[in-house]
Amino acid sequence: MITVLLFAHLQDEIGQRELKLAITEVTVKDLKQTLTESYHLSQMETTMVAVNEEYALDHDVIRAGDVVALIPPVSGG
Amino acid sequence: MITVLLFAHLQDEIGQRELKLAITEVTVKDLKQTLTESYHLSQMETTMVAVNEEYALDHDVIRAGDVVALIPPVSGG
Amino acid sequence: MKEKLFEITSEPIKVDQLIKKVESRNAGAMTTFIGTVREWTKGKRTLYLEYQAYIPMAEKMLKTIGDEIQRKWPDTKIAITHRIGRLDISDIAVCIAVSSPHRKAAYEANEYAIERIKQIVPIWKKEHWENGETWIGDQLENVAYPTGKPKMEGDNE
Amino acid sequence: MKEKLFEITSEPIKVDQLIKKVESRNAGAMTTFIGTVREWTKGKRTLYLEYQAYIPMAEKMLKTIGDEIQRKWPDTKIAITHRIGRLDISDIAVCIAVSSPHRKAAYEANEYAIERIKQIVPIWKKEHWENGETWIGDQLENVAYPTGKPKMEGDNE
Repeated sequence: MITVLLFAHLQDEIGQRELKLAITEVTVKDLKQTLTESYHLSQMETTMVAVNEEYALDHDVIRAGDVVALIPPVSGG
Repeated sequence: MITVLLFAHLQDEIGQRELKLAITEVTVKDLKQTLTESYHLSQMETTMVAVNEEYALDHDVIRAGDVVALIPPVSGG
Repeated sequence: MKEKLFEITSEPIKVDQLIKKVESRNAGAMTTFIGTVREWTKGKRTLYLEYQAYIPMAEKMLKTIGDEIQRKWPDTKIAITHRIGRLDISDIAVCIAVSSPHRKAAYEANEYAIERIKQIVPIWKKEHWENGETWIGDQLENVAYPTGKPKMEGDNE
Repeated sequence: MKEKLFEITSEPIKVDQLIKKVESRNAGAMTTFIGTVREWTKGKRTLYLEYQAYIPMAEKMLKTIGDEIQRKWPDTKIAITHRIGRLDISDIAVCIAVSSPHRKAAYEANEYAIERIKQIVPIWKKEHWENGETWIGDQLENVAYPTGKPKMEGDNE
């Protein structure tokens, strides 16, 4: 099981703050693509991914138990 | 009569906060020279003069009634 | 009482408390940056803002910024608090306090911190205008990150 | 109550009060600079400082700096207070608060203000060290002013 946290417009688009996905292992890139297609998420090309609170790269591998967050361009400050 | 205000080390050297001088008219340059010689003031070459709260130049003329201040290099902040 | 130098809060920010966190007998200079909610932006009127954060990661990234600053300006002390939730006009969204023996580093480190916050800290702002609302995207007008993540200090470029 | 934006005081400086003076619904950024009494300078220990000012002229020069800033960064608001008398370690000697719609101007105007204070405002500092005391002269390592006065904006060079 992988937990995916959603923020900002992505949270509004899905209507949920998190998803639980029955996945054992997936790359960051593949997860982004799957989510984009399944949920029709917008602006995913500028959205980053954090795994366990660290920014991750496309080829990084996500494993069961990891907490993933989709991070659209930030606008704090 | 001209009032001369003294600050910082100049005040300590003269032991007074101001002087009253019976002068009717004098240039900034001449006043500095007179004071330097009469009171053995130090560091007068880096000391500026303000007349009525405005910085003045060597050739500016001070007249009776004016308030003159000797301004050593400032060190506020 | 253990106080947090890097904090996300839903309470109003008190500038004096941040200044206290960085006070030092060796400080000759302290700077604060206070980001507030502005009413007008390019002719559009803001009614209020809503900030959302991925809180644990946001605090971790603020701490990362603090570490970067310690390396760049070794004698400084820094504290950052960012508020989330609904903020009205003039409310404080973020406060950065830096102390340093000398003033140059206090200004530079402070400005560095706000720039980095806008790059790497997972916080998002929703503008509520007179006629609508939007999540604000990248305010830095960056294009997509070429490496897939924002630049972290120590990255090879 | 009429509050002074440019003030010399012998009372402790309250940063919050300065921030209040520059608050504005059009401000998106506020910066403060807080100059404090540092204990150690190049291996020498300071016990306390004594500040003296030519008060009316000092307030006038602070106002002059404010006017210069208004011209250079038109949308900013600024307040400056400098304390005089005896100051102990960590006491606040000077506080500068600037508000602005955007952050760049808030940092720049603030730093400009402290630089100008050290050039043109008639305030002097006496250091009381462990073994002696001295009036501190020019901290900017300027040589004598070539024109006989510090550079004022608008001077022909």
